[in-house]
Amino acid sequence: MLIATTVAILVAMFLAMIRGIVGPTFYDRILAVNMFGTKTVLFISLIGFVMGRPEFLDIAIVYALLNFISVIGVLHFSGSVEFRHDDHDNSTVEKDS
Amino acid sequence: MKDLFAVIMLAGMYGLLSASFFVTMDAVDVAFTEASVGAGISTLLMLTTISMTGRYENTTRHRPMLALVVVFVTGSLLIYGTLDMPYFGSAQAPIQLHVAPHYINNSMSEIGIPNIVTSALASYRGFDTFGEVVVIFTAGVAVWALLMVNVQRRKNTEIDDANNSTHEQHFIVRFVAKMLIPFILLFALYVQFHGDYGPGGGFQAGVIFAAAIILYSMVFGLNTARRVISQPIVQLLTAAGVLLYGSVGIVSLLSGGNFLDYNVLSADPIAGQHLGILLIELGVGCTVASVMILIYFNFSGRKNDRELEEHKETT
Amino acid sequence: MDIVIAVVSAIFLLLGGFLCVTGGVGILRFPDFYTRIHATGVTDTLGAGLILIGLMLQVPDVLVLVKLVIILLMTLFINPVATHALAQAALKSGLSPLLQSKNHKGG
Amino acid sequence: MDAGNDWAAAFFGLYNYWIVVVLMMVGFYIVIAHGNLIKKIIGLTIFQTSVFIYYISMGNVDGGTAPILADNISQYSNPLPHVLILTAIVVGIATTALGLALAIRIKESYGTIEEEIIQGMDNPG
Repeated sequence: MLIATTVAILVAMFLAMIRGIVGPTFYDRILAVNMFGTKTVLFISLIGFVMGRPEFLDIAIVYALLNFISVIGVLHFSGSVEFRHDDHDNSTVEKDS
Repeated sequence: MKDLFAVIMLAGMYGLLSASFFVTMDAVDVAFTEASVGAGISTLLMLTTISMTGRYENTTRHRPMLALVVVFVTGSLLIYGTLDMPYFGSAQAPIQLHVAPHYINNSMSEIGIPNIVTSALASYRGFDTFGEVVVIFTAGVAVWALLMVNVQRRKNTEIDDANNSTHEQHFIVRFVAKMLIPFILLFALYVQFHGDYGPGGGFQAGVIFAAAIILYSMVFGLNTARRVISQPIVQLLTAAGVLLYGSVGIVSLLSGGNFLDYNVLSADPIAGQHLGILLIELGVGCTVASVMILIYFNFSGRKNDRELEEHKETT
Repeated sequence: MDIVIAVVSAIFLLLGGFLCVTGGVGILRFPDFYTRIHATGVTDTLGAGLILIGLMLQVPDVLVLVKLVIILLMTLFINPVATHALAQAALKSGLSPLLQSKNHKGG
Repeated sequence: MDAGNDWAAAFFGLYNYWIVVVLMMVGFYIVIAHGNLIKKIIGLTIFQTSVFIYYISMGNVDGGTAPILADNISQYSNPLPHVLILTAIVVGIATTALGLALAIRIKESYGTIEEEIIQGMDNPG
């Protein structure tokens, strides 16, 4: 069961990664990274159980915390001036390509 | 991809992925460090940089064919070189036969802590770690020297908090951040002092501690964070960590042992080792945390300054 | 009793894994940012919660249980907040939701 | 033992190194082919990570677990690469920060971070 769930998580990670690569807008990519981070937390917890050393959940805790920090950080910097100017051009550029 | 923002997001994902890889390779301590560094701090620093240097790459790549040829030749040479390497996971590989068994078998009796990585880091290879800490210290000082914010100008500009803290009106984020920050700090201390028994230690704890401060300064504004933790104190702590590390070495030298030989720190060698490792990890954590905070403060302060200048020019 | 716990744990784990994959498909196939954030925000939190509860049923000692509870609490705290902040930032920056499906082009 | 088996053994024994080589070359290509300084720094971090992966995968032992002593476990992975890489990661972020700081200063004094334009400014004509 643990292995099946781990595989499911890996599939979800892969799908999120595709969205991160394709992601037409800026926010899609942030969403993909956030989801990827959540999946990593789950993956690490599961791997701990699969390998029989579940003491190492500390790493998963760090991930859960830092995931939040990075999303907030990205949003913080996305609010800065240079990004806002660019964002509209970006959406049109991406549609053309 | 011309959009550097997307590149950085993908680099962040790459960091997450490589940390999961480290976990599956049993390198829990490394995964811990990569988790705190790759996923958090490096993404933030790169984002700060591109928010100053512009988001798009302008020129086309020059001479990709030449680069491709060079890369292919080097790559095939390297692959040819790997054919003689010991097979993956083999317990008979040369690397597994020399120093490592000594660490694994004697760590418990000589050092007395279960985490072999910590005992090797702080005790067996204390010299190396000292060198690394000095490198980090130097890098921190260099970044500070490069990006030093003009203090004179900073003093008469108190307005930048308003446009700096974009989450001024963001009540939920502020609330949750306020609840999380003490928890993160507590967790950093746990990682710092539990490093002897589980994954963790000074490097990881330092980065996590710095991440908490960075979160604070992002949510509540840089100047608020500077009021809480003033930059001179951070600068002082940067040096204090290195000095603590070095002075442990000097003390053990003066008490008749070798440099960084903790057996002489206490009557009982094991207790001496415990004390030595605790102090060393404290020094490492101190330096790493304050260097990271210093780097972030300088990057972010530089950005604020530039925005202020642009603001002045437009008005 | 052990078998019951194992079965319940397996059900939780599989359900969580299924939800995660669903979220993954959602983030890939849905037409615009707001539907995608809806797909992932909901399934991420629920799926993570289910998987963590499934793991909690298998823990060997109390410390691991405590750590799992901490992770669960933090997921429940952080995930909705991050999603909320993201959606709000997107709306403020002028990314408008796809209201009428004029251009049916999918993911 | 015929040649096919040898090749299969070599593939399953060495694929970790080949992945490392591929990653390393991707990083290398980014460093030499792109003119944007930020991209160069990202290429360097990819290169760096490939070296980390190389070390860690060398330290892995079949059937071993994480090198933290516990009862009823006898086989551990090699702790030495972990120590080296652990410190290298933190040093890596410090040096990356230094590189980014330099990029910011270059942007301030030249107004661009594209290598070609900077070279054009330095050697006009």
